[in-house]
Amino acid sequence: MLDKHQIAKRIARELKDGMYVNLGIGIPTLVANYIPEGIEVVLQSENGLLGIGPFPTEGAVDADLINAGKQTVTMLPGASLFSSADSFAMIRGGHIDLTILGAMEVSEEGDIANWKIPDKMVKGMGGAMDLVASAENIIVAMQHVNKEGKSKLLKRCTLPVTGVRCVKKIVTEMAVLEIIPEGGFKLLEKAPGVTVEEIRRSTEGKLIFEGEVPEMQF
Amino acid sequence: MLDKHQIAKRIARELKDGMYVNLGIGIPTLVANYIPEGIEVVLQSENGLLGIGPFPTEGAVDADLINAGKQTVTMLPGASLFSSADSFAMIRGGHIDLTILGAMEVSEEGDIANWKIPDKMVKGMGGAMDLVASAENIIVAMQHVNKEGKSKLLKRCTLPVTGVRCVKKIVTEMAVLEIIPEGGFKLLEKAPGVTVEEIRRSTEGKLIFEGEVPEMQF
Amino acid sequence: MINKVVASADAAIAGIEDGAVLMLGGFGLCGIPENCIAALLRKGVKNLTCISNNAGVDDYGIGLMLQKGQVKKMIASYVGENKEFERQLLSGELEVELLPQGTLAERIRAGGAGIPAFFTPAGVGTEVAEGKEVRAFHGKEYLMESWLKADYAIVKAWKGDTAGNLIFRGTARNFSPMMATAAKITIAEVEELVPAGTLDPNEIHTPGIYVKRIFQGSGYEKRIEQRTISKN
Amino acid sequence: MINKVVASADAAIAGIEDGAVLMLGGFGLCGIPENCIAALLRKGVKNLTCISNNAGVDDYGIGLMLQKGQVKKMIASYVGENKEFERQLLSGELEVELLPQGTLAERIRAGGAGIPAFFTPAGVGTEVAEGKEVRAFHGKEYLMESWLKADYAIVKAWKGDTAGNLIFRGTARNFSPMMATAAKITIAEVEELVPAGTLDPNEIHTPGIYVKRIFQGSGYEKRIEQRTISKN
Repeated sequence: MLDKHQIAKRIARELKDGMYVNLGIGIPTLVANYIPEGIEVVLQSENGLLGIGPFPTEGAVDADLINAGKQTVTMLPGASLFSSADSFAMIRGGHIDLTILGAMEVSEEGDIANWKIPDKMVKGMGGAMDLVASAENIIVAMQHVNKEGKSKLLKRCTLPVTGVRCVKKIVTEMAVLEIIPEGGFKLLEKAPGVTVEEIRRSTEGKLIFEGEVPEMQF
Repeated sequence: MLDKHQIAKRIARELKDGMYVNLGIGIPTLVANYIPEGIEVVLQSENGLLGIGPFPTEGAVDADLINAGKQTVTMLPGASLFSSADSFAMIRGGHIDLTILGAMEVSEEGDIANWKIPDKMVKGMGGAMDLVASAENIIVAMQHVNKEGKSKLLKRCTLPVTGVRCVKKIVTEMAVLEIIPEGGFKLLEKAPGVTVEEIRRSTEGKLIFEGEVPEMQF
Repeated sequence: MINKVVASADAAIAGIEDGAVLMLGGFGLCGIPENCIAALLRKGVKNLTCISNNAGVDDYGIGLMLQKGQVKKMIASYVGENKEFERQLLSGELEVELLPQGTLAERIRAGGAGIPAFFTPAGVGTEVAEGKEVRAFHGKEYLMESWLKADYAIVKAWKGDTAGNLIFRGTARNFSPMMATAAKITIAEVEELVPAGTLDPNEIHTPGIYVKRIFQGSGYEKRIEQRTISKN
Repeated sequence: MINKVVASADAAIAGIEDGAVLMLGGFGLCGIPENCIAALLRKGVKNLTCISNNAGVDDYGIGLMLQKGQVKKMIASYVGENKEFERQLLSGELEVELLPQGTLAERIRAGGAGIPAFFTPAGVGTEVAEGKEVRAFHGKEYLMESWLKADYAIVKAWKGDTAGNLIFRGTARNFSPMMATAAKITIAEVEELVPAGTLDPNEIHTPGIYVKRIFQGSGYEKRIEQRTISKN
């Protein structure tokens, strides 16, 4: 089983040189720590910044410079600033090459739910609906099962969805999976020490695999 | 009969302190020369400039600074620059208080034609259609009759229209007229030395006047 | 150039009455109009509809207006940092309309730009689509969304001039430039107010035409929600 | 930051083939990409669709491409300064689509912003409305207009950096920022090319994400159409 840092590290291997990437709150933010050697990507924050740098040192904290998670950040040389309308024009227009975000549920059709638990959580969708509706390439970072041990990879989402037929790939503590066009979770890789049978039991939606499933590489 | 400078001078009396104004090409551009004492207006150019100043002196000519008529201009202190999309957002959003433009024909309903003579002139509409469709307050500066002596203030436009039911006021070499909501040219003022009968003969559309029509003041 | 300067935050918010629809700039607490919010608290106007990406935190920003019961309705995209908000919502004291963040930004831009409606893919197939026209273009489905306007927009900028031109700083820009275009009356508070002609026209984010009242604010706290630090 | 620099105008326009759809920045001759236009003339590509507010003048700008018969179709708002244009149009050699200037600007913005359609009042009741959906909002009629995209956008900026960030100057900005967002490949020529990190992020008009290729142009003529001078 992977911890959240290992999930982030595995996702980081999906990055290709020259990509513009939007990282959601939570595990996706950690991906920035594992960008492979020789790969240069530019991180976008939907509150209006392209070219996010590392968190600031104590002396360099600037209240006017935060990411979408409201964390203080810095800018890399070559960064640019813009309004929220321009930021979502960038997102909606398909200019971001890769979007990585968390989820509460994903369906075998690629639907995603990550913004609302009726009568329980009313935080709002923030930019998630725009991101999932616009991005060509969406990777979800999530736990395979919830705290009660129930699968979060479902036939159909039970929670209100954030977007439909949009997720392309999922990385969990157990596996890397791809949503295939006909519907279904295609098992691409298993985490070290995890069996296909364990993954099958933790996946409520249709799990598809052929032959020997390779182990994840980092 | 007024010359074009006098038309511009009469229109300038419509300016109120604090107005943002878009001036079209031709006579409207001349209005800037007659802004009354104590009145401050800000001129917008739809190619992306707010706060147009006078034409530059020989040494101050800047090829990167032109108005919508492609004339070299200067900027006043407090000017701002923006893109064409932002400029027409400003226009379409109704932020310009007054638009002054030329016309080939105006109908008694307030329709305006000023962009095309079929099979003869194919220059294009430029920003005119956006301006007339968006502005709350449009004044047309034009000749009352064309070169063949035919009225340009018509029941209906004969040329392809630029916009419908949009013109509020017209200033010609003969008169100041208002388009009334029920349709018709209400004669507000006559030019010095011009009779109501002369104006009536030069106006094909319905001309409305009551009692003594005052003479224009400058 | 036309002078837009008013003396104070209290003068700037003059005319805002009970029931007004306000847009307030800021993302989280970043770039919020601190001085005007304080003035609104002093004035005590009620039944406000507030359009803002977030609702502040419990003890700061719009959260303070919620505490005082001044807000009737909130239009936002994310309100997760605010317990009092959640309580008022669940108890039915507060109306709330949650919108995708990009839809919120674009609806406000459309309000200022004279575009009554546009199509966006955000929210297709979700609760957000309920009651909205769905239309396919080039094989993909989109929702029709309408413009959003307000009686007053209240924004905070870094620098401003007496003609109302504004320059924002860092990610404190966020929703403010669009909001400034979408209200009948736009109020700007700035950290530094300079004479018209001081700012480079090429660097202005919000042209003065959009700003009706401007003043230099003071005592900016600029509270940080997530102070996140690198070790080295 | 990702390096977008190419060696020359000829390298920048590599891949532009016969039949391509191009957007070209500029208002009149102000802000046109002089170096790239010269390279397109050298390359001699044909059957181009050019989207640009104007069509240059007879002996400069896009007018030179018209002279060489490289343009099949022109999408513009005003073409009044160009006799050769008028001749080709009347003789049927050239297709032309004339659009209201604000509609042209907004359709290009929409193309870059993922908005397939929007409503604008410009053109209601005119020839421009033919075949278009008309809809009333709040008692006023609007036309539905669709996004506009291109294979290549070619823009000229004042300053640019190696990451593709652009700053325009004066009214030479015009259509270029929107065009840069609306093409598969955006090419920028700049008067001054600087290392990434040199430009103030707060002053950038076009973020580098939109620019695929950038180079420093040379020999800018910046021809003026209407040199208008004050006496004093």
